[in-house]
Amino acid sequence: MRVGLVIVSHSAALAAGVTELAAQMAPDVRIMPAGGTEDGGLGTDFDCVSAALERADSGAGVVLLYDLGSAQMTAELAVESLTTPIRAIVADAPLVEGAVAAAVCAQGGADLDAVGSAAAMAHAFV
Amino acid sequence: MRVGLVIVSHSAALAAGVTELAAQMAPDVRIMPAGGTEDGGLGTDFDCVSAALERADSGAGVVLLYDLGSAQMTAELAVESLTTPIRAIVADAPLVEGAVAAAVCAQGGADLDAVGSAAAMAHAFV
Amino acid sequence: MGCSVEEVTAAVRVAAEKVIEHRDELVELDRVIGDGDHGENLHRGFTAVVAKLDGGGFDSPAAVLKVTATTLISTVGGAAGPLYGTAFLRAATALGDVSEVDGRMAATALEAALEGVVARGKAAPGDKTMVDALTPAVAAARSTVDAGIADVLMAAADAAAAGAAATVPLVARKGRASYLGERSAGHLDPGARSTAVLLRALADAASRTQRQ
Amino acid sequence: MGCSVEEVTAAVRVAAEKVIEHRDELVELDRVIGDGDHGENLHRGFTAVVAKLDGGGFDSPAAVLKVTATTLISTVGGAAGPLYGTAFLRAATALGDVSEVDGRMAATALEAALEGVVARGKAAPGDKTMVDALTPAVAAARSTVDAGIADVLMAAADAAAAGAAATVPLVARKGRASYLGERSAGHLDPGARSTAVLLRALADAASRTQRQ
Ligand SMILES: Nc1ncnc2c1ncn2[C@@H]1O[C@H](COP(=O)(O)OP(=O)(O)O)[C@@H](O)[C@H]1O
Ligand SMILES: Nc1ncnc2c1ncn2[C@@H]1O[C@H](COP(=O)(O)OP(=O)(O)O)[C@@H](O)[C@H]1O
Ligand SMILES: [Mg+2]
Ligand SMILES: [Mg+2]
Ligand SMILES: [Mg+2]
Ligand SMILES: [Mg+2]
Repeated sequence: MRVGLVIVSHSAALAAGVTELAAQMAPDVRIMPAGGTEDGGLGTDFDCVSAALERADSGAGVVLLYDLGSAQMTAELAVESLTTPIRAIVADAPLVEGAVAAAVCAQGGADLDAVGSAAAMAHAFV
Repeated sequence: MRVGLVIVSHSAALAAGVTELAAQMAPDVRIMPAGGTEDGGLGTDFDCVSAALERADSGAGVVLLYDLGSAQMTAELAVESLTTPIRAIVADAPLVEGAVAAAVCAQGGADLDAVGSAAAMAHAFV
Repeated sequence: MGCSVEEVTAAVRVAAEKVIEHRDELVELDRVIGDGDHGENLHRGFTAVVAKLDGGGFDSPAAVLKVTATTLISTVGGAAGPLYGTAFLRAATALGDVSEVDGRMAATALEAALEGVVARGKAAPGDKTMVDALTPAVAAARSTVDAGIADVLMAAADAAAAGAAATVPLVARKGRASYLGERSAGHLDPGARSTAVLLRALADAASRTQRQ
Repeated sequence: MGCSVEEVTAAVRVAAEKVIEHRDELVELDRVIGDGDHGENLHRGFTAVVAKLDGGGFDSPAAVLKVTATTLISTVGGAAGPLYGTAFLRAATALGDVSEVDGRMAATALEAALEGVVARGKAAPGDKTMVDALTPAVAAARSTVDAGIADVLMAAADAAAAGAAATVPLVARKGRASYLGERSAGHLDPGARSTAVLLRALADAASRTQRQ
């Protein structure tokens, strides 16, 4: 039971790419992409984010990361609109760097707050 | 003649996604994705980055952004290995946020240093 | 005298029509300081709202606003989705289960809508967003509160129009336009404009039904 | 007495063979504190190097190291690409146009390689990277500098092996493993290990040709 991640992006490709990058070092973490609009355009899809949020949870909670401000608002609204009792936080973090750091942290079995902090403190490493 | 961008990533999808997101607000900026290995795997491809760097330049210089440390090293090596006189800088910036900020800045006609700074100072806006 | 559930439904339909009419204008405004989709976003969202209203079965003004909210949230796809969605949601909650919306309630609902937008987007007045249209609209509604709903909404619409126009010189500090920095000055904010369009439509609809 | 261009070519071939032999071990090490591709990366890179060497036509030891560098840069695909690429490039530059590499030159080339890796990756000793193998290797080579190239490289290889082993308790501060923080302690660094493998292979090759 590990903390899961949702990657909220305006672009389906971007969400998928962040997911595959983060999954590389976190094979046991549920990382769910939620990118693009229903018709494949650029934008965020609330229902897609909500569904990803449900799927990312395995009981330990979910950290959501976003690309731009409107994706952040969609993510926050999805968390507020939850009907099932999932613990979820929207991380104020750089998307790619935060996702990789959070994924590695979640892989190590850290709890929700620790994974959220790992995202928020992320920066590019060499 | 605007400053161009190269998006260096381990993932082809990620580079393509960042490119489409950044291009949304910067229709006249050359933004070149350079993601993944030649065989479609996760990793960086030096020759692909070098080619993208050439294509991104229209005379005003190029800012390169990267996802992880090894992509940064590949980007820096590509810049050092240039045989044509392109002015290029590798920005120490969050990839997605930096790319959008840099693209908008370049669209406005800013010079190389300004576009690099826009990337470096980028964070997620609401 | 206030607006019944049928009248509120009719008013939202007029709002949808007007926003759809202004599609190209909103696209153009957003193209200049954003990503050019605001008109499309609202077109898509309000088209879906109309389809939902066609389904009928709403037993209170709040129910109409609530379905408007959830539909916008699910279909708009841009910042305006969570923002207007939260606005309509908070307005619905503020109305509770009343069966008629009077001027005072309309002002209260508008104020709740503004609070929702601010809670969602964290924009302050002067940041060049829809908040710059909605804030003076709420103030105007509040100071007309003892009049009928048509007058309250008319005052709000007038104030929103002025507030939207006043976004032109501002430098954006929230939303995509903030990426432009100083370059965002000199242009009307698309979201402030759509707020003004929406409020004008609601006011017009209320005037018509209240005059009958 | 030193290594001719043919002997340097042969030594790089042996290094390639050994790295390819250690593919699975390097993959496994990288799986634990990285993304599990270090063995594959080097396998791909050195297989390409061997193909280039098969083409022949190298007129100096530096030319052999240079083609090794550019091939690794183009084919490795991970951090090891730019790092080993820069190392071989700097070593090639350090050798200049000499036709035989003696012990002193080998030490100088190794030192240039280390400087290249540090310039490229900004890692310091103790960061749990290949620098922790290469740094003691350079020191050992320098202190054996008056011996023949075989002895210099053997000293370097011994020191690299010890340096690699000493990465086990370290917490990574550079490269992917740094994402793991404290969890990176207790594991051998894959890049330090591959550096030790490479140097051992070069030393063995030099011993064989120098003994003849
Ligand atoms: N944080 C915010 N707070 C209030 N309003 C905002 C905020 N962000 C954006 N807006 C409003 O949303 C409008 C843009 O909406 P839209 O084009 O639909 O979204 P997007 O920017 O995601 O494409 C802006 O003109 C602005 O009025
Ligand atoms: N900044 C750096 N400086 C020195 N060595 C580094 C650096 N980053 C990574 N390394 C080395 O590279 C090795 C990993 O190589 P590899 O797996 O090929 O690359 P990647 O991490 O991109 O998958 C690490 O074990 C470490 O020794
Ligand atoms: Mg827009
Ligand atoms: Mg948009
Ligand atoms: Mg690796
Ligand atoms: Mg790798």
